[in-house]
Amino acid sequence: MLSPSRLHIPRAPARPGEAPDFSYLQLSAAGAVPRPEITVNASEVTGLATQLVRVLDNTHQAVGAWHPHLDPAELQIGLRHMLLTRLFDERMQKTQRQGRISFYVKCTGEEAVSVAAAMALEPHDMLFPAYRNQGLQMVRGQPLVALMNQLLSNTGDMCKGRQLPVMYHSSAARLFSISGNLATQFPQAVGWAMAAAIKGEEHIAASWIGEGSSAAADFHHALLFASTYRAPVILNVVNNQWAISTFQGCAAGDSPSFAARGPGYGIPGLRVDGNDFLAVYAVTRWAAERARKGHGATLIELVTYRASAHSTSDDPARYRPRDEAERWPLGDPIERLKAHLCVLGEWSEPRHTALLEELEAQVTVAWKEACIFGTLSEGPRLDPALMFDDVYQHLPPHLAEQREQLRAARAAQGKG
Amino acid sequence: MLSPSRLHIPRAPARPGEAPDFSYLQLSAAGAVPRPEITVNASEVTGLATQLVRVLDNTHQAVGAWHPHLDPAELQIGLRHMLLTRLFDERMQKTQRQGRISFYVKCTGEEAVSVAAAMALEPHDMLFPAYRNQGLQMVRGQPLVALMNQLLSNTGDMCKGRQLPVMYHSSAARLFSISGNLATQFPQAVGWAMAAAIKGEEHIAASWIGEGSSAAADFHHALLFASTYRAPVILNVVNNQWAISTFQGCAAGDSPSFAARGPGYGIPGLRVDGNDFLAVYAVTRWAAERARKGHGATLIELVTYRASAHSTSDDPARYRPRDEAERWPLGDPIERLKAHLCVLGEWSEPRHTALLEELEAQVTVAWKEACIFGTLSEGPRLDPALMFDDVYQHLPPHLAEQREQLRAARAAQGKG
Amino acid sequence: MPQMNLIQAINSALDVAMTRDRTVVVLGQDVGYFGGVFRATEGLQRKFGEHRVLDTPIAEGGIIGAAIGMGVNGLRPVAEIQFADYVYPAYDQIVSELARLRYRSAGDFFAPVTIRTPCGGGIRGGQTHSQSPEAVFVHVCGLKVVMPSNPYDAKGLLIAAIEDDDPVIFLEPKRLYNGPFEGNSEQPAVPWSTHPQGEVPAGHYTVPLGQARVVKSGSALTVISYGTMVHVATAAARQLGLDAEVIDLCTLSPLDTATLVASVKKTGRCVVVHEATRFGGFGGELAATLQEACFWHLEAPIIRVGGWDTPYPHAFEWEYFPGQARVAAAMRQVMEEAP
Amino acid sequence: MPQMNLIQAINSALDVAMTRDRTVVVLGQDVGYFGGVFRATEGLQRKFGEHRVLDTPIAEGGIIGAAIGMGVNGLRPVAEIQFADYVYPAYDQIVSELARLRYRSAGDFFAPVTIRTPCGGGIRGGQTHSQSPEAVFVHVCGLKVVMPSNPYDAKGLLIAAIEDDDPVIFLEPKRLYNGPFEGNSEQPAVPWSTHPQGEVPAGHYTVPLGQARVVKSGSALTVISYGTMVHVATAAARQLGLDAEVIDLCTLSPLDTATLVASVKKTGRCVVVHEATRFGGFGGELAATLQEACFWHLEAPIIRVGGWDTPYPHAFEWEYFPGQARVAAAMRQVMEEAP
Ligand SMILES: Cc1ncc(C[n+]2csc(CCOP(=O)(O)OP(=O)(O)O)c2C)c(N)n1
Ligand SMILES: Cc1ncc(C[n+]2csc(CCOP(=O)(O)OP(=O)(O)O)c2C)c(N)n1
Ligand SMILES: [Mg+2]
Ligand SMILES: [Mg+2]
Repeated sequence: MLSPSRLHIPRAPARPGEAPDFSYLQLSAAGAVPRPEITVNASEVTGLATQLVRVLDNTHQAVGAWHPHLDPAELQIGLRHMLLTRLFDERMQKTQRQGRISFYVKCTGEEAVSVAAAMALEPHDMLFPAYRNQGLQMVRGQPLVALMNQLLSNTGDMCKGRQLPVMYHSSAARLFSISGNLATQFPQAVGWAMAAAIKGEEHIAASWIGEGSSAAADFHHALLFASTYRAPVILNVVNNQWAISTFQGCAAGDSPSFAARGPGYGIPGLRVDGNDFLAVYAVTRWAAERARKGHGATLIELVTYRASAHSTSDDPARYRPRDEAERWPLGDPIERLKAHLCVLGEWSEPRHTALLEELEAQVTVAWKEACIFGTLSEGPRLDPALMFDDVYQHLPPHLAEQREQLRAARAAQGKG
Repeated sequence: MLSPSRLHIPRAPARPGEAPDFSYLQLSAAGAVPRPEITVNASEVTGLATQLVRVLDNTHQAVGAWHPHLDPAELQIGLRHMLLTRLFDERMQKTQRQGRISFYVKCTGEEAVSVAAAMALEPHDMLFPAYRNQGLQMVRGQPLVALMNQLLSNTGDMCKGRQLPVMYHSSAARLFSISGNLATQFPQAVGWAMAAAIKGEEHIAASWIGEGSSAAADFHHALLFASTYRAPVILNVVNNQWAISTFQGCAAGDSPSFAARGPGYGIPGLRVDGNDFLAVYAVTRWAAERARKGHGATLIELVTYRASAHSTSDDPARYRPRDEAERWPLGDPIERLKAHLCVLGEWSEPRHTALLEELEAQVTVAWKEACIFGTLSEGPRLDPALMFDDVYQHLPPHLAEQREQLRAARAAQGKG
Repeated sequence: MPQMNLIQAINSALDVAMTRDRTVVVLGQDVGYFGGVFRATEGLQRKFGEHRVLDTPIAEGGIIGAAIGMGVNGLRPVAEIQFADYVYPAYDQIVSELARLRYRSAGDFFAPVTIRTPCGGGIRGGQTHSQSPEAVFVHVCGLKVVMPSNPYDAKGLLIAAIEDDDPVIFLEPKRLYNGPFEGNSEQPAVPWSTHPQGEVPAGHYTVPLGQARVVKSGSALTVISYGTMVHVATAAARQLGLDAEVIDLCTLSPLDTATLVASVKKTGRCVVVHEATRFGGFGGELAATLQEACFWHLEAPIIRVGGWDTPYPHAFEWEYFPGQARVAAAMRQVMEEAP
Repeated sequence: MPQMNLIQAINSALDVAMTRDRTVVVLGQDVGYFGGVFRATEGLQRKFGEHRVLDTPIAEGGIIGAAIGMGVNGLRPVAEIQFADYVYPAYDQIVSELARLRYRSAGDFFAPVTIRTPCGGGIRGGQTHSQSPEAVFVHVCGLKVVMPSNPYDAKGLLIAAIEDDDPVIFLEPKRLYNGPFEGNSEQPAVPWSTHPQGEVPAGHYTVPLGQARVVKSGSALTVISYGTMVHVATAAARQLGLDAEVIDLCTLSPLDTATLVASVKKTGRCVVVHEATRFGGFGGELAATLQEACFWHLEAPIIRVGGWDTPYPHAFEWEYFPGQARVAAAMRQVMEEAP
């Protein structure tokens, strides 16, 4: 190896100590991107994969063909869900710092991605979330106490203590069980959608993964099967610019965008401002109608920014400029929707403050209630013998025996 | 399930008893497709993924920007390699029918795909073939006897009896070991190319998979890693319309083409007439130069037709019209190159007949020689104790012990 | 009663299951129009339509990922992996998702997926068409692992697997597709029509999962096996004139330990036989469990016979395969062993 | 001699290997600029450059596929899989390709790839950050499988693995990264700096692959273990005041059977301990082999202790973990067992 390397190495535009640099981001003006018919072929709309669908302009007005013309009441609900998501995140992060829960993942700055999408879908549509989509849980009305109980692995935990915090699920609310293995839910969502079509139902599926996770084989499998069977599914890639310490360019390579992967499979790829509630809503709605009417899948790239750490185990100051979040050019989804509502005359600072107080109180009350079910260190605990349930539908002999061994051992130690 | 299914099912255009139908094939006229600079960006040449690069026109003249202007002597060598490949295939198929080898795979109708590509590459470039690329072995000068010995798993077998027939390899000739697992060689070729770049070498890698195999996760991994590191590699998808009984549309879904998967990764995708020796040569050369000069990978779809059965275990009459091969609109690669050479005045029927005879004799001589090393049923056999070698670099104790057990057991049976 | 070979029994099981339950769907490479490279799904697409018998792209991971989603949405998918050697691209979806879904969601979600795949050697398939990967599945809790040794069991077990709400890996010893095989490739092939277990009821029945079957009771030693090796082991015992108790596991996981323990306690001697490579194979679990449970009854060490710890070589298939001679040698050893 | 924890020892091994041999390259998720989520590759990219320490996309199959190609082209890749729980997407490339390349090409090609990955529980990682998947690798011939239990061995074994021309799966028990762990999470954590095996030479040395280590010789019983459980088992024996011979396998495959057999023949009693789920786990292979080889020396059945046969549950981590109490109970049992 005498010659110097000729390998191309993708580089983050800025690392700690350097000035944030978002010049790589291709932006479109609000209202600039056309809205095609839902019957369109992927190859006719390749431009949508590199443009950026935006509805809210710099003066906080909604403009252009993608303007979804939502009722202000709807927008207020959206704002409420996003605010609740953020407050919930902040409070749960604090409880982790206090050692009350073992781990947490915030979605700060990405609230619109989940909230607007869930609101654009029907209650019977099935959602296959990643670990950073808590907005879906909020829109689908999951009780805060239920979510907190899961975070606490306490006696009220829907997962019976088996999953890391944030790995929620609810078959009743059509929220699929979240996996710790990245991207696995993508082809599963496609399979679910195929089954809906086979059964002749109109329900569709939607799934979310991070841009880093789009590197997984499951991403390819999902697009391929969705294309082959024109599955009624929406495949969302949340491009929050970072996958732990790795910049989005590592998974993108020389791709024009993540949405651009779609057309190669015959699937329209749309790139949307993920911090623009109205744009996310409109694009999701378009894709949902398309799927529901039998025109197949859509790949949506939601351009946003992970404003917080990757998780409570992470310190982003080690790999990106401290002020990068502040310099993110697409702003904050909550601030932007709030400003829009204010411009519409449908919102005000006092109402905002009141809502904040109401939601904070709601979170506080819920936390107190959840703690009654136990925390990591205090209060009641689930029976450890529960660990043997649900490996199979019926307990097989060897697990019954192991359960007995555990019980006996605990009894010998004066526990249980 | 009261409602009828709404699932889309991809359908082969014709099944047994129906008339062959190739109307789905998008063809371009010879010479019609422009030839861009090798420095081009994938997004500037998306059209190349749906057009079809062709050089030989209906009058057997070479035309257009992709005309590689090869020396007639070169073309004659190409014709020789293709003919040898075909004769070899036919003879080996016969030996299988006679029970002399256990299995065989022909590449009839697809000879140009391998032969022209290998001729367009440099001897130090590393090739990662699939099981239907015997033309690569021919161009790289693998002795027929060596190939036959492998097919026979005999005492001269380069694989020491371990691999199914056709799973050749040669590190000296830079032909990677062929795997029975589809598509696994694709990301390996990318890794090899990355290593070449890291070492500062100019060598490039090339790999081939079938269009059916492009569904594998490895296809995605290969494109992704090639894109991220701009690996000097050529990724070939041989679209011979069939994957055993499954029509190409199953793996394509709604994709405009297999080449069209490239641009989504920022990799130019070129679609080429795989039965046009000159076109395959030209496109490969373009991609090789591009890779060698540091501009990254190219995805090439070679449009061809699997004129024979999938393998000696297959009967295509069960799933496609009997006369489909005859109706294939892109003709036969050998006939087309021969006609071109004749038009150039560089070839003739008598010369062709003479060459055929020479090559047949060559195959016959080689077969006789190979049989001296043993066949399935006759002649010398490899020592079965060889099966314990090369599991590891050095024989570990448990395998030494098992080898002893085998030897003792065989001795007890009066064998070995 | 109809005579069926093992392929026809599989085909009949699918037919019966699909007829009874409209949520049963079949998917896999070449399973639709063509009816499968081994013909296991022949005629099903014609009968049940293209929407219930799906040809898939060649992406094992995608097949199982999609099957899981289908299972979650109320279907009962039966996925075919064309050869067990090609199941590994789906290993992540199987291990991380299919096996764990019920557990991680505390029973709120599950996917009743059955994965059928031909395994084992003896058809000159070389190292990529001969593998027996059961060991890498039995270790995964949440999965059930089944391997039949004859047409009757194959049909009954497959119907039971499809009707089971847990995921099942259903391994079909392809060497047995056409007839029983006692390990001697030079003997003329025997069809299932000459064998009592080739008599297979036309309609619905199940062979319950989780139960081993005593193929032949005996008192001299216990021989534990499954799949192809059941026939080889039975023949080896016969050849030696030993009064062996031969047990066919049928279901490898969850294991019917009670039947095995009872037998070994009775005979005091045990040979475990499988075709997979021995090191780290399922035989280890069996021998380890039985020496622990039956230690004071054992009159000789438990001996395992398996494929050599190498890939399955094309040219040396019959030297690799743990045939009658190797199994008989092990039986002789446990019968003779003394301190 | 420098004091290192297990992470620093791994880091030092990589540093030494990369310094001595320019063909050694490191690749994996977050291993470059960031230095790895466990900091194992910290400083390497700064020192050896972006072309030898590559951040990769999140595609384990792609990482190993590319590493194989690099290995074939003369490099010596060390790939990190961020958690052993995420190795399954690469299982096909590992099993079908990496393990078999030398064999199928009769030695003409090989890829000297080392795959490092943190395994095991005890860090509240829940079911997807706690697995010990060694059993699904030891069964794959062609692979070497290594698991160190302390910084000294970790460095020496990792250098040996990198220098070895065979592919090595190098499993790092993450619970041991910062200090030895005897199984009691309520005891204050002890750092490696208080432990003799935390003394690690700064420069090059190897601990040869394929050799087990007698941690403590003894005559009452043999305890066979690896990784975290070596410490738990040692502590359990100490607690019981038993003169146990404790063996740390270090390399699981190829296995140093001779050392194990010699010990069990000497002591006549044996307990096998691992953290992975027991059913189908590596303990089966160990117990099966030893009962066969040492049958006439055994005074009690060999007992296996492992994780329960369930996924690793977040809330019940310490009830799941085979801690001192369970190991001690097994030891007591083999000491007391009588017909
Ligand atoms: C298969 C797999 N590989 C690796 C990991 C470890 N891991 C967890 S999160 C993460 C980064 C994911 O980034 P991205 O997909 O962009 O999602 P984001 O965290 O930004 O929302 C990684 C590598 C994992 N969970 N699963
Ligand atoms: C991973 C894997 N899955 C399935 C198979 C079985 N198989 C062998 S060839 C083949 C069809 C391949 O078709 P294609 O890629 O189009 O190549 P062609 O045979 O047409 O050249 C299949 C499914 C395999 N060898 N490997
Ligand atoms: Mg991200
Ligand atoms: Mg093909």
